Amino acid sequence: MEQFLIAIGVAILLLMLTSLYRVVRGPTVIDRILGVNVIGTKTAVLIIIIGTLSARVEMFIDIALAYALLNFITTIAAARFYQRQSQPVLPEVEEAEPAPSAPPTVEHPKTTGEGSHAA
Amino acid sequence: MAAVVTFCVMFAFWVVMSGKLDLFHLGMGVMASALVSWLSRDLLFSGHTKTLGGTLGEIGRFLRYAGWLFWQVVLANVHIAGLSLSPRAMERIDPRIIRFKTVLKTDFARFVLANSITLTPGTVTVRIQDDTFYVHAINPQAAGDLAGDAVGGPGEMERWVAWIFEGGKR
Amino acid sequence: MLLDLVVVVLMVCGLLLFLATTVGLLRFPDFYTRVHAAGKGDTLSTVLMLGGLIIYLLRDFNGETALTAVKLSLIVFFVFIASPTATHAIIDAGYESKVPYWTRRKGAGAGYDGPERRRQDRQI
Amino acid sequence: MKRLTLIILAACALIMLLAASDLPDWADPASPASSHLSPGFVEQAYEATHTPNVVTAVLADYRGYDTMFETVVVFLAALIIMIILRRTPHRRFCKILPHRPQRQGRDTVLKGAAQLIIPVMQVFALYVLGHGHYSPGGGFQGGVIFGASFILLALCYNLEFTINRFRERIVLLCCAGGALLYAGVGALCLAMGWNFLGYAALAGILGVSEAMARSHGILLVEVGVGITVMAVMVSIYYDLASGGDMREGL
Repeated sequence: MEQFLIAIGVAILLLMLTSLYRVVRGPTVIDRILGVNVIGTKTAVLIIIIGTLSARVEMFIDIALAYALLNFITTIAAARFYQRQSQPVLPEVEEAEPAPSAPPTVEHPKTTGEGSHAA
Repeated sequence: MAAVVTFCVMFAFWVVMSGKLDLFHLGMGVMASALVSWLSRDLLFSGHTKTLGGTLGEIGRFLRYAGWLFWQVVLANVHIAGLSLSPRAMERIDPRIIRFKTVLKTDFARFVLANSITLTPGTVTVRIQDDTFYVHAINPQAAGDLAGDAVGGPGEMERWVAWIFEGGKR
Repeated sequence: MLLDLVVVVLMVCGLLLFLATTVGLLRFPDFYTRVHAAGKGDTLSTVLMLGGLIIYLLRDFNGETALTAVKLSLIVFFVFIASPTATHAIIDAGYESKVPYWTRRKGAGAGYDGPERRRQDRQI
Repeated sequence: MKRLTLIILAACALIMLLAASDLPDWADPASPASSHLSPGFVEQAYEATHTPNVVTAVLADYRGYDTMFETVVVFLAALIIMIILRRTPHRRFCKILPHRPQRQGRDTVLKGAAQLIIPVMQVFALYVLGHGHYSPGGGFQGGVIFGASFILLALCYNLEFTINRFRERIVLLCCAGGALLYAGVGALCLAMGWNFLGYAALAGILGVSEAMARSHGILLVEVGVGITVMAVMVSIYYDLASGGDMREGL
């Protein structure tokens, strides 16, 4: 049974290495984030398998849970950061002295393209 | 009231995690749960107005829904695995983004619906703008399952969620 | 013995689903369809593998392993909330920043595939 | 330039690998560390400190000075990032301009998940902090998870919501307070006539045996570390996510 668990762990590791292709080559940054997320989720499973092999699961569960939580937060933060970086920065709204000409209008970036059509 | 329930849930979680039942650790657990239920008093049950009985009914209905949802998750995984391992995958996918308005009122019900859509075959929730859902469907069948007969009418899943949280008919 | 068989079946099913996830991640044409592969396969394969480990632990049943099994099922519960949410966050960010979109249709309505989008992607 | 950097780095790595080849092997029973130092700690630590996890005993008791100054380094990192990035004067510490408008009504899913996950995550962080004596964990890990829960709150709601709930003034007070708690425990031991950070001095105050007092002293110190690390995480996030003006986060 132990050999079986080791084999499963090695197989997960190999598949994670394969997913790394998407992280290295992903045409857009968000593809890379997606690949990292997949690898991170599987790392939590791998940690627990290692814990089972070394017969200290109750210790490794804490590590796995902390890892899963931080991986979740990392993914959301990276996605948010990418989203903000890829949008044009809003001009600062000045509220100081009134300008002699018309006040500058703040232009909001267009957020939705029409990529949708009804099924 | 919400703070008390939060405290009980948090303390139960602490006991399960800790597994030590001596006075010192239980005391630490009481302090930790009290601190968290004060810090996050408006998080776990925010916008929740039901009575205790209503909440229990909600949980019971949700468990029945969870059984159905788990079966859908299995179907979804078989579907996507078949799709990505099939040699003719490129011919079998025809992605599109569909849009529909939901009848659900509360944010939490919308959250449950959105995550259910993400977990079920062939669809991923892309965006929620107020009551409008944008859903990416990998092929037209998946889109049809979601939206029912007419686009805009509630699909099967939406009826389930409405039944859980708003007592509608299933 | 029977329990061992159940463990093997569960773990191998999880591994197969993860294999399908990886293959989908590598060969699907655009970002959105890759999210489908990654988001769905991740959830059930994690759950199946953890389920297999829970049964493996519970073979020698006592109070301690029961508690460990409860903790592991908490991770399963967490995965069910977190995985679709993370999937949604990623695809929302991609849609918002107009990542190119693969579709069967040609011409008008073919989604975000403009040259200016490509240039921006390289900048980040 | 990039190539030159790579060459220098590769050379440094080579030198370090050469140096590392002279170190004793992993888990070599004949190495000085394993033959003199470790057995002493492994054999005595439990009787002396009532702490099953030897790593925690070494970290917070035998090498208490080291950990205290690590905490101070973390605190300094937060201060320096604030000095570099923070842009507005002090009177605006608590006043925030509204969040960028186009995300209104868009965060339903993230908010729902945050509602469910954040309280559980905070209890988990406190559990990790409190059970450093038995399992891997302690002040640094618990503090990081607790701080991350506030970062999740800021990501899923918005920065304004988080700052209103956990103001910058309180964050900075926590940063300093945690380090002060650590040093204060040490100073209390000094005042009782023992060495600095000799927790056995607390036995008289707490009314327990000396070994138990060392165990409780370790816990107190870990709480101090946890508070500092948590507040430092939040403070760094506030500064980095908003570019220093506390107006809008990610």
